[in-house]
Amino acid sequence: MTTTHDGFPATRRLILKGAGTVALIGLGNLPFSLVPAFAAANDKYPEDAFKQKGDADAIKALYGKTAEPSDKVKMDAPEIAENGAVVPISVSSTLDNVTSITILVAENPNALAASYRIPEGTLPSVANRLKMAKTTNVIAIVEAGGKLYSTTKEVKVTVGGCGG
Amino acid sequence: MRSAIHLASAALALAMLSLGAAQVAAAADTPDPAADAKAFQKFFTDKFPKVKLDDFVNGPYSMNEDMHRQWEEKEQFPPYDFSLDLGKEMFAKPFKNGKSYADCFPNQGIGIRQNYPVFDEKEGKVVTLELALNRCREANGEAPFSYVKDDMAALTAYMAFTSRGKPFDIKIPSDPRALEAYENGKRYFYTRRGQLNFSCASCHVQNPGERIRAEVLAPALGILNAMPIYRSEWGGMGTISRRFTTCNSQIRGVPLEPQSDEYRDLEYYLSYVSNGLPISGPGARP
Amino acid sequence: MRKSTLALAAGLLIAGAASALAENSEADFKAAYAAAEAANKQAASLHNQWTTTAAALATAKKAADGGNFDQAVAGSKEAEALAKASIYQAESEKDAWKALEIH
Amino acid sequence: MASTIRVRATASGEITEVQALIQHPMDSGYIKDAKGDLIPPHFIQQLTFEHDGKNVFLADWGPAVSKDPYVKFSFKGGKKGDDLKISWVDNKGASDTTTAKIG
Repeated sequence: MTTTHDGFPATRRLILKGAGTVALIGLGNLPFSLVPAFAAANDKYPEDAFKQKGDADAIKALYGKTAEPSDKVKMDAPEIAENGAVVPISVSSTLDNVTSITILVAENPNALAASYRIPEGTLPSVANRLKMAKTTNVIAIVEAGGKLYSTTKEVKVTVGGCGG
Repeated sequence: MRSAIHLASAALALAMLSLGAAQVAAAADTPDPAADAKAFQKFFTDKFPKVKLDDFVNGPYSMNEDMHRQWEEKEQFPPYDFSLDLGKEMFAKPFKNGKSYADCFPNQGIGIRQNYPVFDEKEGKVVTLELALNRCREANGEAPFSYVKDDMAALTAYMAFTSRGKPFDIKIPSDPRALEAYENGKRYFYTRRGQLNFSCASCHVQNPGERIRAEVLAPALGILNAMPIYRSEWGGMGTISRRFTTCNSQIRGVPLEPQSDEYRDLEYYLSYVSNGLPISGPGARP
Repeated sequence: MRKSTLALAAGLLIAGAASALAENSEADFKAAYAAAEAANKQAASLHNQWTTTAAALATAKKAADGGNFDQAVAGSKEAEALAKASIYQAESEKDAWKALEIH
Repeated sequence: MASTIRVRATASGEITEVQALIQHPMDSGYIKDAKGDLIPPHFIQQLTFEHDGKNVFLADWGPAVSKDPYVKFSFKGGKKGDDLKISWVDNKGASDTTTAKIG
């Protein structure tokens, strides 16, 4: 499941930053056929996973397996959240065949915050804003080729997002 | 901890009550707003040599890099967008009598926010934009809005938006009452109040860029240019009135009524000393 | 932390007043409460009330409603001390504010 | 009433970048109202983006997504002028749908 095109990761990252046409031509050469077809459109809401307390249980409920750390999962999150109610977090990956991206906040009342299905043709990159109850680890999971990869970053929270 | 220190000093001051009134030499200096504004702006540019004058309107975001990045991310699709759209809609919608907000303001109300507050020489008082909006409503048979809630924030958000980039241009006419209002506003700004014994200046002049408990304090210079604001802490929009009243209660003082003379004068002073800095509202704040 | 400093400040202010070890009656509470309210009213006329004064008054009232007049009197005295401190603050700031002004 | 959904979708070459902001309280169920009662959880559970009859993005959200939620992603195959259909449904069964043009 490793990258077969040397230029691929760099190229994709450039695109995400809104770079120019050179990069676009590069992407045009991608072998789309490698990406498995997107599952049914009527995906069920993973209620059970959102009810789990800790991050490990939530990952298990959602995927039924565990993740291994990978430097091919990139997460951008602030060092200190200006306010726990609105913490901007973005996740992207240089892995191929990404089918989902999930973000967990370890010590929130329920760790699972958001999970995104990435169909064929959608880039493995997402940005969102999450609530954090307190200083804790944020875990990003990328599902690629049926395996789970993760990265973790601690975000300091001085004003909790769960207060009044 | 900080509050404890201030409290102790308040108590100490009280203990000295019997020693007689404070003997601050009342220097009979004549008010000079233009010199005040110059000194005020110089104070901040000296204190933060890396921050450009116009950037002070971005409040705490101008002082801290990590926060600046979070702000940039938020500005991509700012949380005040809904309020701004609502304000635009409200502003365009005629009252029951067929008139509209545009009829109450110069230039139909577009691109004029930087001129408020104005000193009304007929009334002999300061008139803020929020006050003018409610007077407009009442003159046209509509009930006034709450000064601290969403409708007023939406309207002022839209009006600020039409003035973005225009420098504050507050005038003090040669009317002794105008000068008095300005001086009263200045006194309010520097007067310690509340159980914490803080003045507006304690936080926003002496400690901008510092964290108090968790928040990074905004500099007083340019603080009103960004109003109204979507505050993450509030989970919503707030007007200048909301900003003033919450500041007062945070220092454990009982807030005054929104648009009371003191607050109007305070807004007059604080806007005047930011003359020349661009309107950046509506803004987003932590 | 806050509570203890508040008590300290209040303690400083009440210093001198005889500490009431004896049991307080409803009449004692009413007198103490009225004194606190009067001081708070004066603070209001100076546009300088403290939120903590109102909170102390409310606590005192609640204690009195529950028949705990010792606590009610103590609460009223704390409220009065806070109100008096806010009055003092307003009066001393009439001139003291100038020290902070940027020139 | 205006839509609860704001969308900006911009095609640049093969890539369409989509940003959406939705007006929704996203109550977590852990916050108390002014009276001290817990506000029951109320949050968007699923958000979908459909282009050319296909889902291009599907979000499963819990109550830890911020109030007035925001999301950004990019997909391939969109062209200027194409429709992008956005829908959400929350835990109380409320929903909203809008269609935006890719710009």
